[in-house]
Amino acid sequence: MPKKEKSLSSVFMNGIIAENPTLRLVLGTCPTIASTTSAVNAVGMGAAATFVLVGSNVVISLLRNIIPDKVRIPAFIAVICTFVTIVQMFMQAFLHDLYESLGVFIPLIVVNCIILARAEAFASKNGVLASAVDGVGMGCGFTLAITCIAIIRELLGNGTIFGLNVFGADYEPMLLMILAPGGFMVFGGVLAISNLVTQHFEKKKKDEKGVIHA
Amino acid sequence: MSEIAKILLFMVSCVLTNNYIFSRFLGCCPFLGVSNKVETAAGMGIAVTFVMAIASLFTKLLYDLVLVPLSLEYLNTIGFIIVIASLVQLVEMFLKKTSPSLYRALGIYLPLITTNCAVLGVTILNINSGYNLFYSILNGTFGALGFLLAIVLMAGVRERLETSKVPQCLKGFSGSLIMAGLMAVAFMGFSGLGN
Amino acid sequence: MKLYLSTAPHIRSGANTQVLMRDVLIALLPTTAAGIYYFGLSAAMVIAVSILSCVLFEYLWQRITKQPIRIYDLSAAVTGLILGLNLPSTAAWWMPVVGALFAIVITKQLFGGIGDNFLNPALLARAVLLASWPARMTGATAYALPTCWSGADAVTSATPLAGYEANTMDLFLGNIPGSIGEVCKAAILLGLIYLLVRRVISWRIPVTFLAVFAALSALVGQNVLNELLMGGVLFGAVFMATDYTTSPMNPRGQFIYAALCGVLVCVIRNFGAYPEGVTYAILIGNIVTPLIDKYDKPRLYGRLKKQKKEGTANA
Amino acid sequence: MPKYSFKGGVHPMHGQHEGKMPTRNIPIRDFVSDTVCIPMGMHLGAPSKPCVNKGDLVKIGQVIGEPVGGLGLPVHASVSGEVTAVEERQHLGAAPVMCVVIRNDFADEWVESIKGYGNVETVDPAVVIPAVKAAGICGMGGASFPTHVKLSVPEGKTCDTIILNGAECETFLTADFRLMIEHSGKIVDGLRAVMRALNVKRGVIAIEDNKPEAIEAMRKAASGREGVEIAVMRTKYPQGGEKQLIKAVTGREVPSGKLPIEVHTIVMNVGTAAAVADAVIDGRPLIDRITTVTGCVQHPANLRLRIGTIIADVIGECGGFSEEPGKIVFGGGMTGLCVPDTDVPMTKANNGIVVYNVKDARSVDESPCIRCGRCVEACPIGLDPYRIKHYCDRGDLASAKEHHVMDCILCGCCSYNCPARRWLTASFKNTKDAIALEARRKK
Repeated sequence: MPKKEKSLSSVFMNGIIAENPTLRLVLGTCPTIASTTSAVNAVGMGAAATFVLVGSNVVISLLRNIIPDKVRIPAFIAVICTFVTIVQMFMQAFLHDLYESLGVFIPLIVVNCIILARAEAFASKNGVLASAVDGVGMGCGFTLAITCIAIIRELLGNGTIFGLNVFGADYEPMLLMILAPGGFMVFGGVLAISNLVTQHFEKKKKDEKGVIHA
Repeated sequence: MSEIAKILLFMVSCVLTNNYIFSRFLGCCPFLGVSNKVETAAGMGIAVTFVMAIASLFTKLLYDLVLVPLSLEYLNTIGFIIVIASLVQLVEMFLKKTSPSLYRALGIYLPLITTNCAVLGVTILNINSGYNLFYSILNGTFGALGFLLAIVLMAGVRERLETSKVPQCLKGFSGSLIMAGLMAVAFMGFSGLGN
Repeated sequence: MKLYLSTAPHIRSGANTQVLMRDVLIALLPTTAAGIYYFGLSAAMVIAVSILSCVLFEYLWQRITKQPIRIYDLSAAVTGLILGLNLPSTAAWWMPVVGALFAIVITKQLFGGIGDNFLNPALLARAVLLASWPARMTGATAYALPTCWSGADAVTSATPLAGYEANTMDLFLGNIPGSIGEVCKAAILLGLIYLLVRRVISWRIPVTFLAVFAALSALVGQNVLNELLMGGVLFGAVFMATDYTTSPMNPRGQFIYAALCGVLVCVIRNFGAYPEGVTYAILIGNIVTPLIDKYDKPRLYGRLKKQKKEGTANA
Repeated sequence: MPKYSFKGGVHPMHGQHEGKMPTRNIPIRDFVSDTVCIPMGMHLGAPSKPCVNKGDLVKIGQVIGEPVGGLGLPVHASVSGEVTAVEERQHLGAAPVMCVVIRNDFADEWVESIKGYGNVETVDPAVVIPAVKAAGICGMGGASFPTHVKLSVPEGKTCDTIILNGAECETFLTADFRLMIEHSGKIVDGLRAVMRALNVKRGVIAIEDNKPEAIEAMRKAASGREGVEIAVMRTKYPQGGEKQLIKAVTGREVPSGKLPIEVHTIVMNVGTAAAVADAVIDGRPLIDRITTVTGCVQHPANLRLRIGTIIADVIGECGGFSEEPGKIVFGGGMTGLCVPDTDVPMTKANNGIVVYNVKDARSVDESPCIRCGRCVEACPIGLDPYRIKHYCDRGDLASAKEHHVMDCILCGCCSYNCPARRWLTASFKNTKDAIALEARRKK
């Protein structure tokens, strides 16, 4: 399968740029807003989601020929649920602070549309290796995007990045940014900027080649 | 404080103060996705209210009567999602049989509700907050009404802005998110109500 | 001889956007003057920074996005002045700047500019500042006691709503700590009279707002007069709830909207976490406005339901 | 006495007495020019067919255009003399109109066939409508709907009230006002003729309260006439709008998309009534009408003009322009139609010629809607003009229709009031035309 070998890196990059789940597909908005109050939370949420994504992608890819088509969605959810429960118990045991601050959003990874969407759109149609890479790519894309949002929110709302003080003691943090409205607004703003950049490149591409690339 | 006043305040706080969208950011996907038109938004909101109220009841029963006695509390996520998925199916079938008109109005939204994180969120929060059965149902119902309120208001604003000269990069989700952010600022005024 | 061709009407009323906005600025003059009298130069600074940054942001945005420059319609200046009047005189210089950014860029221009903002820009900015720096906006030392140009150093205090004791006369004339624009009720009433006489606004929103608020305050056992004179309820009802863009179009809708605002102010003041609820009440009213406008249509001529009956009765 | 009114509306040029001062107290005088150019399409409906040729000699009142179709009307020569051309000429619309040009020989010779039917109170009611048709009368308030069609009550409908519109709510115009003062008797005669023809017991003459002299004159003329009453209306635009008038006088509302006869009412302009009186009593066809000439002219006046008089001649009669003209409008400030040049002739429906100077004529740029609600407040129909305008701008005909743009009467109140200077009425007119065109295409 030379063709598939070759595309593994593009599968990976696909999740980070072309089909970034947060910024391009706009899936999983709730965890994005909930977990971006600080960069640490975002990385934690990203890692948890990546783990579930990779795990479920691999298992679903393995089982893709066994699961009957009619019950595939419940089956996918059951697989995802298993991994979420594993993550949940792991974090409860070893990363208790993070588990507390992410709260209900850890079990809610189950209904994070990114994971179900990848299971449906990719893992159920592709091989194990490709599915694993897709999971890592998507997970990294998700993590990168929410970390980016989290850094902005943490910086403005608390004056720190990953807990390190950036602006000095005189900075009066803009509390709103780490509250719910700040989450919506920063996410919206980052999304708008990403749209702007995409539109810019698409226009450039169009101008250069006269064709639109998917 | 009398029990009735306590219940009333709890309801108010579920709808306004701890609004699922604006202060707990649960259920954002349908909130952003199905808020183009007021009518469809209301349909979605009503369907969610329906399912959330029933789901609160059944998951609480499942947890108290099955999972706790068997010490299987850690299976709550998987148990709840199965309950919700089957409930959505049941509600769909029930509506189809008993009220075709309501089914036609809500039908398209029902399958989407399984993956609405607000529904699963409510059931888990009911357990985490230690609500009893009655408060669980109240939380489910009025939390969902808060969702209904938010999505209908959002749809109203979006309908109005349909004709406005919004910059290209803010069309779609990005603009809606900023809109939601501004609305969340306004909803902060309700903080402290009912607590 | 070149003749213009156009469709009717060939005559237009004298009012245009700029004239209306100018009238609002004029109506705000007494309030501004009173604020500066009570709180001194620092108040003037806050107002000046606020107006300048609002107009500048509007200009820059329109420049960058290659739109026609519309700062001469004065709407940004009105937003700036109202924002400035909504801040304490003790506000740091950067607060009106951040406020102006939220008011002009995020609330107004991102959604299409004048006429397309769904929230009152100045109020949203105030709410953002309130949520971001609560200690500077609501705390026990957030507001300055009036110095009345005596040259004395400003002493900070809480507002009457947060515990400061004041007699009714002081509340009315504005000799109390508070936001620059909200303290002097006499000046606000002058502004209201001007706006009504010039027919810039109708009586419907301010009167309904205040009446519903007063009635509810009486119901929950508050001193109605003091409630009306404390905080920003009068300023809000006259200058902010009446903002054209964010209030309903039809008379009946305006009554509903104003009543809702009145109820919410009373509810937030008496039961909420904030001492003052005018800002949030009007913002919530703004959010509900599109729905009111959608369902509250003026009655269409010739669409009477009982028309048929009447018709047959006469026939 | 209670004053009648309606909801909505505006007070255009209220501080300047509605722009009526210059012509208000000037008596009507006759003006006959040496050439007339009579368009064949002056009424609503198919244009008439010319039945004279170049070189023919015609007398006043001679039929020069024959009616075509159900809404057709005959056209009469308004002067005696020689037909110098039968050709298409530029008129108000985009398409040229067939016109008959006659050089006046000033012999003032009437065609012999004209004969009257006698007193309106004793004449056979059955002759009235044919006489009206033969006289070529159409609504003289502006809409130019053929009057005999309006007076033919359809099967199954009844009429119990006839309203004569003397409100003259439009700005600048005083033609009806002067008519009511100087020819009040004729107006009442016309009303009685119509009332008898349709066996209607109630005739109401509606006049705005800023015309006390007209009210006085009409009261005097109406006293002792059976079933005729005067209704004093509050001065407000569009008080003279058909629907507003019916609502104000009878309290009834014309259902959307229907004619006034649906609520048992017929509305006619006072000028039309006077023409009806002429047609019945003397058999005189409609060959002239009273027109207000005002604005930037040296001597504003109310002129009795022959149909087909060229504007340039009218302006000359009024002493020429007083400033450089920027825009010339047939009709008042709120609903008038612009004319492309001064060679355009007068029509039966033209109640005014208003000349604007260059400064007033310049069109204003639209700025964004600020949602002040003044258009909603002003709309006498109860529309949401600001919302419909959004749909019109996007070309969304379906939504515009859904929000009742077809009910719009194009009174211009919303545009007048709009502080953002938006072209609301213009958009609605275009949209209404587009929707009507689409409907016709579908058929």
